[in-house]
Amino acid sequence: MNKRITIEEAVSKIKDGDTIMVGGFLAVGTPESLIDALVAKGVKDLTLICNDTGFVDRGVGKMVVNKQFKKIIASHIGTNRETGRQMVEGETEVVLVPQGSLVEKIRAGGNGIGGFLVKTGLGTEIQKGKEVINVDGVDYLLKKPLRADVAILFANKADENGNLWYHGTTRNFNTVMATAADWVVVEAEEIVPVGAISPNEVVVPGVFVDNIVQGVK
Amino acid sequence: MNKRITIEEAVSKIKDGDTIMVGGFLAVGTPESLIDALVAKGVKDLTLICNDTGFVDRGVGKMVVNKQFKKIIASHIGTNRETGRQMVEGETEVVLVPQGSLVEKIRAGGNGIGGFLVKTGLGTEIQKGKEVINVDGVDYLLKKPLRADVAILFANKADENGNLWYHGTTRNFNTVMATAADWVVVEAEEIVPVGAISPNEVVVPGVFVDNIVQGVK
Amino acid sequence: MAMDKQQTQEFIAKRVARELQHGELVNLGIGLPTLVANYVPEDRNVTFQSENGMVGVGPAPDESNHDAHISNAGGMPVTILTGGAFFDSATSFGLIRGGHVATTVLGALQVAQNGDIANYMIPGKMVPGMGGAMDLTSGAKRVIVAMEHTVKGNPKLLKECTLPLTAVKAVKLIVTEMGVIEVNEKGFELIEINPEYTVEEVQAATDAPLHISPNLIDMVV
Amino acid sequence: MAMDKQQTQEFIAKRVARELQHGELVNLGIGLPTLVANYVPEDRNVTFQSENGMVGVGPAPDESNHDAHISNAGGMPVTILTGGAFFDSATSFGLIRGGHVATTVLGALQVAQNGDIANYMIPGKMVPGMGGAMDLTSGAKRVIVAMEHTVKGNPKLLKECTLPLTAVKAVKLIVTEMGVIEVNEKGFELIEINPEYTVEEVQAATDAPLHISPNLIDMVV
Repeated sequence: MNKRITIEEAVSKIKDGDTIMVGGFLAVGTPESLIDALVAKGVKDLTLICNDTGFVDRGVGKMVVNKQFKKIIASHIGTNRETGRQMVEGETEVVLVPQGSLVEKIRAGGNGIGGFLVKTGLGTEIQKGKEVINVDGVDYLLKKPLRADVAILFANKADENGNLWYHGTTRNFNTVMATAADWVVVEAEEIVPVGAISPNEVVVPGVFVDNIVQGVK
Repeated sequence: MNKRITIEEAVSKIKDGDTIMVGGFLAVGTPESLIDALVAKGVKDLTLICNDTGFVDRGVGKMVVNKQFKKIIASHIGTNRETGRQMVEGETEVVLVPQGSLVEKIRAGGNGIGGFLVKTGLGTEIQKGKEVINVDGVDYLLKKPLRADVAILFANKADENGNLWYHGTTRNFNTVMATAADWVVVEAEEIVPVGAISPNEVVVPGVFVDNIVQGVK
Repeated sequence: MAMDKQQTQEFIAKRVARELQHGELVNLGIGLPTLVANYVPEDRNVTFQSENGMVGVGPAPDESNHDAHISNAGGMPVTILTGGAFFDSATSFGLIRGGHVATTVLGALQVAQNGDIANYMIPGKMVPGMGGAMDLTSGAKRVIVAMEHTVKGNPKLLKECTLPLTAVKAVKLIVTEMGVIEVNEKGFELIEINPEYTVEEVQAATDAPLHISPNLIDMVV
Repeated sequence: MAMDKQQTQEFIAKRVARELQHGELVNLGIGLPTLVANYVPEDRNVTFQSENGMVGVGPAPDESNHDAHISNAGGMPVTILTGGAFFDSATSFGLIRGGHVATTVLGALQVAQNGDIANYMIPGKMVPGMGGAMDLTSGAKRVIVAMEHTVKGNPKLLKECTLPLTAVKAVKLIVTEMGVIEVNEKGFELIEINPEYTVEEVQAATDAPLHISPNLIDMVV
């Protein structure tokens, strides 16, 4: 099954109001070509789930500057002053989630885990509105799963079957987000024929991936 | 840091009464040389955490036949008639855990997750003694983490730093158990110098592994 | 019936294979369900998962090609097809519980008219453990039971299961040598019948009311 | 003090480096803590993690060696040492929360005498988000704060934090340009002092009682 589509076909599937996961960590391992196409399309009122909001001119930050999000769920927004401005001025709702809980909430959403318990955030403002569950004498916060309508992800290499391979620190949230959205599209630096990635070296099995696009160099 | 030790040094660290995790799935991806050495040593009253109890003459089943376990936590014991006999005759306590919950309980134990919620086993005998937690109108069972004193694992290849590489279906429980024991020793088919496994191809980072041994061919 | 045990199993497996859709990820239980892989219609690209850690399960290898490190969830040697991938058990059950497995085909000891399934133990007699069956029955989007209609002449399709359950209200479709039964709000609904049997014979072999579909057709394999 | 800002930071980083033990996995926060990597004693093999997905973090690359796909948690280009490994964020925080990270070195806005730490926001002024700091402070076995003793002359070591907390009772050791302070059942205990300061000066710069260790020694970097 050749899962390759064009960037135009990919962005045509993303609608106003969607919840969208975007891979990447401070714009490393981010699907820049898909982001550029979404900026051009101007789809809006999106809810973003991403580790951070990148920079004003790099990563998902370009969509923040273009005011495409009504809500942002992230662990860090400090590298993009526009996110902070929109939050302070009430233009965009920002929900900050500790990074380890954020990635685990996404994993839960994609792996049939209805919730999980961690100590992270106990006794802090993060605890507000969350259930405290005691297991064998120890308190934990109950964290709930996150899913999205769409995930736009990056891979260094993808085969036509959607198997993904990564180099360096580009995996970050990409591998986990691949499990947690109704439709998953991956922008690959390089698309290779099926069989070119050994089954031992596949990082994300193609069964998690709906479509792939070739990134623009 | 060269983490290589001998099989004799490895088994000397395992004591009567320990809780021990053993990698492998129906004796594929099992540390057979370490098991043979533990059979020879005769360490006893162990609590076993393993997907299954292998066969009477293969995998961890050899230790079952040698009556080294006082308790067995597994998802399947049907391929080793000795386990069933010991259970029926009250010689060994057997706790059956659904396979997906078992591996996730081990992951929780190794990854700082205090518990997690799944639908698996709802309304079945598995529910007995477990807390039912309702999240946004849906019922789940709360599953608790599992840890061990010792994990004995298999890898197709290990470097002297403990980085592990796998071929085929040998990963199974090995990769997750590497995170969840106080002391982790890995039997490698092949030990290679540090650097021989690319950082992109490492399946289990050496930081999870305390020692490695060379398997006996 | 001229069918012997092997023919019966192949007949059921062939019919189940027609249920698998193009592009689906499918998990086959051990025993009869494993045979389903042999009969997938040629125009459908179906990917098989083995819960011990692979997608793209291929046929058993020749003796000469045998790799001791590639096996299926029954511990039997298999091959991996081009485009497949290996992973660990945590990822494998993430696939299963996370709804990425479209269909699982399993055997059963008993199925109740509300979809309850019992297939992992007979107390005091056979306690092999549930392995991955509880995760598969509660996680896969569609649970198909493939089994002989009766065991030693006794019905396996019941009003209520008497054995310990594997999952509650999980089964959507049952394929036996007698017919194809949908499990829906009515209970058991016979939607296809093996022309070798009458509706009365199927009902007699079923210990719960059998609703007959207004669109009942002959079973085609 | 003749030390300018950079010298102060290097002084603190050098002292922190001596806390790292042979064989440890260590996570360094951005800013001052990053400098610690430059001063690890030569006889100690310390492995550095970056929570965006690697162990074996090496120094920044030359311009000619720059790989845009290898960066640290601050987004800066780094290299990977032989024997290191890349992984995803789920594995990375499994390392952190699971107690596999022996030591984390972080900066702070405030530390309280019970070990509470505030380092991720100043309401209405600076709200960058906690990133990985909450996981690191609640997950690492030992949390060391590396920071200047005061900010604009105001104490950062307090009876109670007034800013939103990053974690409760998390900090075990504080290293500043004035000294080394253990956080234990007594509260703040000064165990080493920079000979450039008197105990009275350190107390004056600290807004909570400072217990003086009976074994107080001069700070050696």
